[in-house]
Amino acid sequence: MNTDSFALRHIGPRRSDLPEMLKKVGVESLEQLVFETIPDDIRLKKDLKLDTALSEQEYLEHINELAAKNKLFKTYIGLGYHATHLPPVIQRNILENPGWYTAYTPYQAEIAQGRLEALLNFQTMVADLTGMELANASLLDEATAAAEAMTLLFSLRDRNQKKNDVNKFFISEEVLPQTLSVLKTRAIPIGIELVIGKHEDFDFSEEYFGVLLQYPGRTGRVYDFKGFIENANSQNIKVAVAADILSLVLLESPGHFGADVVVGSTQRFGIPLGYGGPHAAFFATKDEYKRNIPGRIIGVSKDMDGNPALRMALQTREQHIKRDRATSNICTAQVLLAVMAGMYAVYHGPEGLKHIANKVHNATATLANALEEIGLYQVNETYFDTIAVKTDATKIKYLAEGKQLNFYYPDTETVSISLNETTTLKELNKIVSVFAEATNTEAKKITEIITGKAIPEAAARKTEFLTNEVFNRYHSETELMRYIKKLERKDLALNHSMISLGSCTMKLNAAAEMLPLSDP
Amino acid sequence: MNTDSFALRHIGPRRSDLPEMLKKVGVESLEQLVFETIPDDIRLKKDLKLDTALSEQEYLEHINELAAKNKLFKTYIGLGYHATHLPPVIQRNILENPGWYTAYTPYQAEIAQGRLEALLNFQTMVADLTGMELANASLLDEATAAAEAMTLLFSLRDRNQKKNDVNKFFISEEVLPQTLSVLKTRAIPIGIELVIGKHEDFDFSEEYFGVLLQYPGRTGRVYDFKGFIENANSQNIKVAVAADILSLVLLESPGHFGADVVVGSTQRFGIPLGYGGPHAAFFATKDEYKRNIPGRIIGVSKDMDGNPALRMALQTREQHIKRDRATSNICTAQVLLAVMAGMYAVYHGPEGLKHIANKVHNATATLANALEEIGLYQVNETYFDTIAVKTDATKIKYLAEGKQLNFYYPDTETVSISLNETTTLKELNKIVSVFAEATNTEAKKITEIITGKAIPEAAARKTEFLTNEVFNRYHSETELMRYIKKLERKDLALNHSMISLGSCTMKLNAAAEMLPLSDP
Amino acid sequence: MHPFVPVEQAEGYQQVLKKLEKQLTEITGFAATSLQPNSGAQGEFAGLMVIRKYHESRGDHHRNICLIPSSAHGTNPASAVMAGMKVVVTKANEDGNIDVDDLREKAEKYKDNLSALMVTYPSTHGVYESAIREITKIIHENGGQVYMDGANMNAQVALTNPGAIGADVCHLNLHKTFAIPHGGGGPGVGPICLAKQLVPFLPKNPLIDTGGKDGINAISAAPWGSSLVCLISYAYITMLGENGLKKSTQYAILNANYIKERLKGYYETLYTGERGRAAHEMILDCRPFKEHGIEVVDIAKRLMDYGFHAPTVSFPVAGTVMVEPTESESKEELDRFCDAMISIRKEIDEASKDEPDNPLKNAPHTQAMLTSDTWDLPYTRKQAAFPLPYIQENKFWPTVRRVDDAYGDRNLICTCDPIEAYMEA
Amino acid sequence: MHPFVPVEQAEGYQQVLKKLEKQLTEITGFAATSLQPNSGAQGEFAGLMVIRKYHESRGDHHRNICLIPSSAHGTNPASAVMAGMKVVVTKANEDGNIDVDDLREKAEKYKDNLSALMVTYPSTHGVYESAIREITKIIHENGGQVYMDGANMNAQVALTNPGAIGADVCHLNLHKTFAIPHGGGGPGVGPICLAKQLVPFLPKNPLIDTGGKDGINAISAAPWGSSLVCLISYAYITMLGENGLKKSTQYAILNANYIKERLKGYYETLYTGERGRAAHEMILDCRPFKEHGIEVVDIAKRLMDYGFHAPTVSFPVAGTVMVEPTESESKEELDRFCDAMISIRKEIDEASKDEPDNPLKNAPHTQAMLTSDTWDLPYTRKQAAFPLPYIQENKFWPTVRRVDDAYGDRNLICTCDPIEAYMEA
Ligand SMILES: Cc1ncc(COP(=O)(O)O)c(C=O)c1O
Ligand SMILES: Cc1ncc(COP(=O)(O)O)c(C=O)c1O
Repeated sequence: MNTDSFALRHIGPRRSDLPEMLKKVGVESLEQLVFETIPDDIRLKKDLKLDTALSEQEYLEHINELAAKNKLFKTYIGLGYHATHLPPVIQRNILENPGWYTAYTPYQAEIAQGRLEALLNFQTMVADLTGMELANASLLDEATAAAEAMTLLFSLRDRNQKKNDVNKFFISEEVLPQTLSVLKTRAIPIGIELVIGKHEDFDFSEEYFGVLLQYPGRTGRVYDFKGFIENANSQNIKVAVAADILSLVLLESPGHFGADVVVGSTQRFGIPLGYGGPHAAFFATKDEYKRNIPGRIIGVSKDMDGNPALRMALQTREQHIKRDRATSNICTAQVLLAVMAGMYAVYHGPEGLKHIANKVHNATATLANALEEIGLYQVNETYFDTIAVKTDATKIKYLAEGKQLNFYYPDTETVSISLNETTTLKELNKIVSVFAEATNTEAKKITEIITGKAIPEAAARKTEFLTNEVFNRYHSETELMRYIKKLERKDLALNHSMISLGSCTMKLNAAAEMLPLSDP
Repeated sequence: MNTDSFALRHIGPRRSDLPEMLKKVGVESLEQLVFETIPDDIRLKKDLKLDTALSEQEYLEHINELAAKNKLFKTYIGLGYHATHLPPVIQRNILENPGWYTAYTPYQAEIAQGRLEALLNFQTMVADLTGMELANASLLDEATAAAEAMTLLFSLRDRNQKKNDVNKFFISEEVLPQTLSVLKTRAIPIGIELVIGKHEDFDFSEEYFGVLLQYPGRTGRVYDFKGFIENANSQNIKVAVAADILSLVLLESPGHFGADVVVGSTQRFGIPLGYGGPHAAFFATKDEYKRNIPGRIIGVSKDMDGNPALRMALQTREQHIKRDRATSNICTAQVLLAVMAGMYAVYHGPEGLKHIANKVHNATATLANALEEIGLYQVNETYFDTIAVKTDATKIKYLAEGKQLNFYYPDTETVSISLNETTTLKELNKIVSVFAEATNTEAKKITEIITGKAIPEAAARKTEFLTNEVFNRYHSETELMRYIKKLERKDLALNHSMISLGSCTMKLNAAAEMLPLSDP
Repeated sequence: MHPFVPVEQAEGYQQVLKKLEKQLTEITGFAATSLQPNSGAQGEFAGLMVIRKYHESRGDHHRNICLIPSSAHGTNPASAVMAGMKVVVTKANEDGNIDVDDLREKAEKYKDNLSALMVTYPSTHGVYESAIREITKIIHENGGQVYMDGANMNAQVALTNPGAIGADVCHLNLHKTFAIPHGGGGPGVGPICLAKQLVPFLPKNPLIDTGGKDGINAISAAPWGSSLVCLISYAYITMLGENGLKKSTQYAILNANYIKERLKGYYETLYTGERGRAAHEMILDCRPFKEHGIEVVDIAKRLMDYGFHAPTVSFPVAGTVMVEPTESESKEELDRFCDAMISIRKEIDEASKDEPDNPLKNAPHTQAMLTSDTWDLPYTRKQAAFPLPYIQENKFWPTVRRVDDAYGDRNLICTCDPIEAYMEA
Repeated sequence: MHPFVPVEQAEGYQQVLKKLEKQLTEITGFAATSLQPNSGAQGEFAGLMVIRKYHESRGDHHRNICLIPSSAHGTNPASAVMAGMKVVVTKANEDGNIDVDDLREKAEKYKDNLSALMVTYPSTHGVYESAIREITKIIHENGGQVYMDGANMNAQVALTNPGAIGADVCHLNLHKTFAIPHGGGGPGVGPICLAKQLVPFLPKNPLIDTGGKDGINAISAAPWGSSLVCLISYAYITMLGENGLKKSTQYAILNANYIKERLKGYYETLYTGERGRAAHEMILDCRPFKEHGIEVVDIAKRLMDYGFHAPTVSFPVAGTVMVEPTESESKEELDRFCDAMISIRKEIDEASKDEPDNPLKNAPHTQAMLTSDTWDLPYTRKQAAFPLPYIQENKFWPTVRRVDDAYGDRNLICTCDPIEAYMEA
């Protein structure tokens, strides 16, 4: 028995089981079975050209060597991706736990109440923070969520709009570039015309069926959208808002202002950046649009005995029923990440999230202030976590990379810096030192965080959120660990028994494959 | 709520619970409670001088920085410690699983059948490989296990020996240096006289009550102890053997030759070296000495319904009953490590272990051969995994460290090299290159592993081992993962509920504290 | 690591992603791969958009007909519509295979506007259709491109591939065939692999240089989609190698056929290949049990009492289950599952339309029921929860009884309000 | 990393170990620490060997009397004997505290041969004895050294310390106070911390330079014992800091006293400090329940039905349980535990000697019993397994009924032979 062979571990039947199995099937050998199964004219006659297999240990060494080649600069690029702290209790008990990660989509609700509850928490968190009536259990990323918002609004056009082929969709120039790109991909084939511009200049013409705003904007600015949304509503133009989930802790919710859809990413709720993903996007909307929501929604129902029980709601909307009448094709979503982001909110609760959001905002204000002190001005009068400094961006880029810092450079004279919950005083000083060096000034060492005041009063959050008990109970690690365990125990996953789902290939997810994910 | 504070997570009650709790206790404040509890004359009046607390994230960064300071040379020192592959499935599902690591000693058997079964596997594995009738559920390390063997044999002296104060214990000079040191510590206070020498020269005089042999020896040599043990037995001198667990796969078991006690370490069954520990040592002996075994033994019994049930056997022997009549003080042992080592045997089974042991032995033979080809001779005529090369050790040490290799240098002209299951062809070539450089010769690249023949026929294993079903079923990862899960589900640990054991302080074992253990 | 850092900083990731693309390209027998799509469905959309762009690049702006066999997964037509195509459904013959004559007729009928065929291989019926090369040839002859849905790729790896069957582009579900755990419903990765003529159209990213020289706009936000979990598939392929991958596919087929044979006489396999073999999965017909009043959902729920998650229910054929054991399951586990299915079959035989108070209709049985002081069902507690001996060893309890879907849909509550609030609704 | 590599190669480990030694030295109020012992008991032996060597270094080879209070843990006398000492037990007074007069008398009696006192603080009775400084003074005046057993250190950290009480050496159980998980019975780490005069005698290692200049031989094989898990304690101290450690100790005391108050009237706390407070744990007297035929083991087993692991049973006082909640438990969890204990107390009141067929005597109740078709106990299934509402939410099942210890000891089987083999025995 060659213990170095991963195939030995991955494949279930032992060699000694083979004779009996072949006999039952009625063949002499595996080769005969393949011969009888796969048509001759498509059977490969040559071996694939792949490297010799590595053992598990060789692979782990190899991947560690590769990991060492990544240069882990501190990165303040923002644009929807922010460094975050994954709470170790969530890492250990969810991300590193096959009881959570090997489970299937909770179609069989009776053996999935644990993750259904975790997803309900996620939906509640999103609904609370966005101020909407309901949210789904995740979409693939913010950009596709925005595209889904666009197509939802398109399909919600009223009879008149449809008759008049109202097909223009306005996109604020504050929308993130990658979102814009995906919107283009998605708009063209179904005949939506995109118009991009400043939302302040938007004319609310009846050629438009919808609008997408970004909150805060790509530049970092925080707008008061109240008036805009009211105007749009009165013109029968529906409004989608792409929002930063953490900023919503301090900003009034788009729902409060009347938005029709709010989308965004929950990455910065504890999910590793992972060089792009996976992260769970959210999609929240009004109750009246519930039958049009893309993706899966968890809902409360009751069981045969009348006890409350969770399950995926409105399954009749799924594509395998609707097929070419479906408005969205989303099937597999980002459940594991949604579970984790939801737990992040459970662990921190409203008070913890306020602490974090304020920390980010205050650090940003402190940075703006320090730059001002060395004579540099940033142009965002309002902001949550992002400032934009007008200066020689090429020079800054050169110096910043020398100090292992990444900023975002939208053009040659702008440096955009987005801070996050991991930013420390030490880092702030390092950032300032880059600018000081570039401008040949002497920077005073920052020793204290000041209180930020860059959120316009009209946009400051006044509504409560996360008032449900689940967000106010599990703030100690022991409590959260047991809560996670309690949910896990309700769910059947691959670490209990076979899940023989046709067309789903629920095979072994080997530990050696998973271990490197703990060090992203 | 300061989410950066680890104390917030570690401590259970929320701040908001405090008033009610204080009221129930009848004090105004925590300070008052402390004041009423701790005598004034011993209450500290000053704060401890400790560094400011780090947050979980700061700590993880800090410990990663420290880890980077360790220089991870390939190490062939041996002496009872060998690099090994921890199977990822065991790492993920046991070492990284609070369901296993937060459990208590299985005193409450009815909610501990999972780890009791895992420990029974460990005992069975040890008994099988050592050829003894029974084994305990681990001791602290090989050196203390050897000391326990010595004191057991001391207390087993017959009436005559006791009367004549027979107090000499013979220790083969092949015994590991650290074992010898611990034996000295333990022998002196209880009046045992140690005599060290070659076992070939031992005179079997009646002044001795016992002997300790090492198998294979410190130098790497494999002796045929059959005659020695028979002689000793006939002189009423009892024999303990410290044995390498992996070598026993290829070597006939000491039990087969009549040894009274066999001890050793199970570290090389998948346990990280960890700069010294923790690792589980084993202690195996004859049925007739069962009431004198140090430490805990798991035994099979039955429950109220007559169904088989496991529990710790012979608990009446424990120190809190025997107190100053106890022969050993061992209490906490190495259960988690014993569970892991036992699972290593379950996963690999007898065939897998043979593969591994042969791999190690063959690599050693290949190395010996390659060194011979460049004109260097090693002096061990027999060996399992260790060869001893006579050459300028100082020079080799210098060159080897330059290539990030550690050997063992017992004296200035001997280089001792112990190979292990992680040794690859590439490594063998690197080792040879050091010697080639030192001796100014050109080494031919080793491209093939030869079959080792350095185990004397008389000592070659003929007896079977690990024939029980449990060692022949769980060789695929899916099966082992589910078996581990099945056992885990039987056990109550801290991730389910409070374990309020007085004098045991079962507090939170925080994930941030545990995460760095995955990268030893 | 942030997705928009300069690529030089991400050398480790870049090496993994490039290598994984190469591996997948080799496995599919194609020319290139894009890892951007974050799910199988997104891969479908991406693939179709690439086909669309390909036609446009040749001036064929009008090609917008997408043929889709009736047995296709619902995401296929949905994706086609999203890509601006018109779906034309082709028929299945009585063996469940694509009706080649019907397909040819439609391909020829829409010849001028034919954009693509979407085909799953082996079919969603669990069969390696032997006409597949003929089918792809027909499409090509009529100016179309062939999109292969890779959900069943676990039946192909190292034994055949999309290139060999004559496809032009396919997606892979790395979260199925290539060992990314399902995560309770994601993450997924749905890369598209494609033939030479389509390479120029691979999706781009507005901030990072990637994709074809004439690439379509972004499919998802990040240049390489969900890079982190791509490590898993990379590990899978790297540790198995050609030999291990081939063996895995062989065992996947063996395990499926073993189940099929063990269940023979209890459950009929609806469709098989020409020589009577299943592919890596099989559809078991449960429709005959209606005469006992038993629906497929009853079997699915009853399996929970036996400690098993149900196979796929009513897809692609209503009233059936589709079983795919994969290569990772041991003979013991397959046997336990078969024992459960056979035991259920006996329960079905004992059930009757007139007496719905049977273990199937009442399934699943919860701990609360089983430990209750009252028991007034017409069968024993043992029959309810421990019908086979192995269950006792490691019982898994459903935590609620059968859930009422319709009730929840009528009274939609999607946030965690206090329990009382639910109950008033 | 191998324990015998040149120390320069292990700089990361060395920094952690050195720093941890410093932290523990500061916390204990001593002068130095050795991490070599791998468990508390090994720490005891190490500490006593150091004391022995200290006496020898002063020519006091004859000092071999070790005073040990009657309430001491069994490892204390066992370790003393291993260290070649003679154990003299000192009495407790009626409050459970060390009888100072008896102690003084014995210390003076053995004045010339007195080696050490082993004392646990707070005592194993869960009390901060107020005479502790007087006690340590008596020992010193009679030429002895004071060994403090650190098992209860969780009641001291940052509020008092072994130095302050006048001890000379102590062990710590890092697997108790300093967050190393218990691992089901290990690993442990039992460092010894000691005062200036004992520093020269710290244990050495034959291969690596460590320990005191006049150090005793090795206590365990590796120079720094179980270095890997020392990381855990290092993390614990480093992340809590002075403030967090102090708060932890305060909450440990609060949690214990909260339980004590909640259980008042149901279970009497056997011993308390002068002002009626428990330390971080308390002993609850269960002996009065004998009159209902209930032994402490029945309570322990019954707690399993409530989802709890029993507290320490019959140590240090037979017929009692010793409860230590620690600071990590939330008020909710303490309340659940107290509710369980109170509910059990009511069950005890209903039990009688003449009717052993009660929920306590039959505890724990298994799933097999509860789901069986027959139930012939004189109480309901609900009373058996779900006596309080919270249990239903997250039931934990003991997998076997009460185990027969005596039977197994008479028929000792310690390897996994086939089940049938067991049953014949
Ligand atoms: C045949 C088939 N095609 C496509 C898909 C969609 O893949 P995904 O769920 O990754 O979007 C599935 C998923 O179940 C499938 O079975
Ligand atoms: C008071 C006391 N002393 C000593 C010990 C022994 O410690 P260890 O189990 O680590 O050897 C214990 C352990 O329970 C204890 O409670």
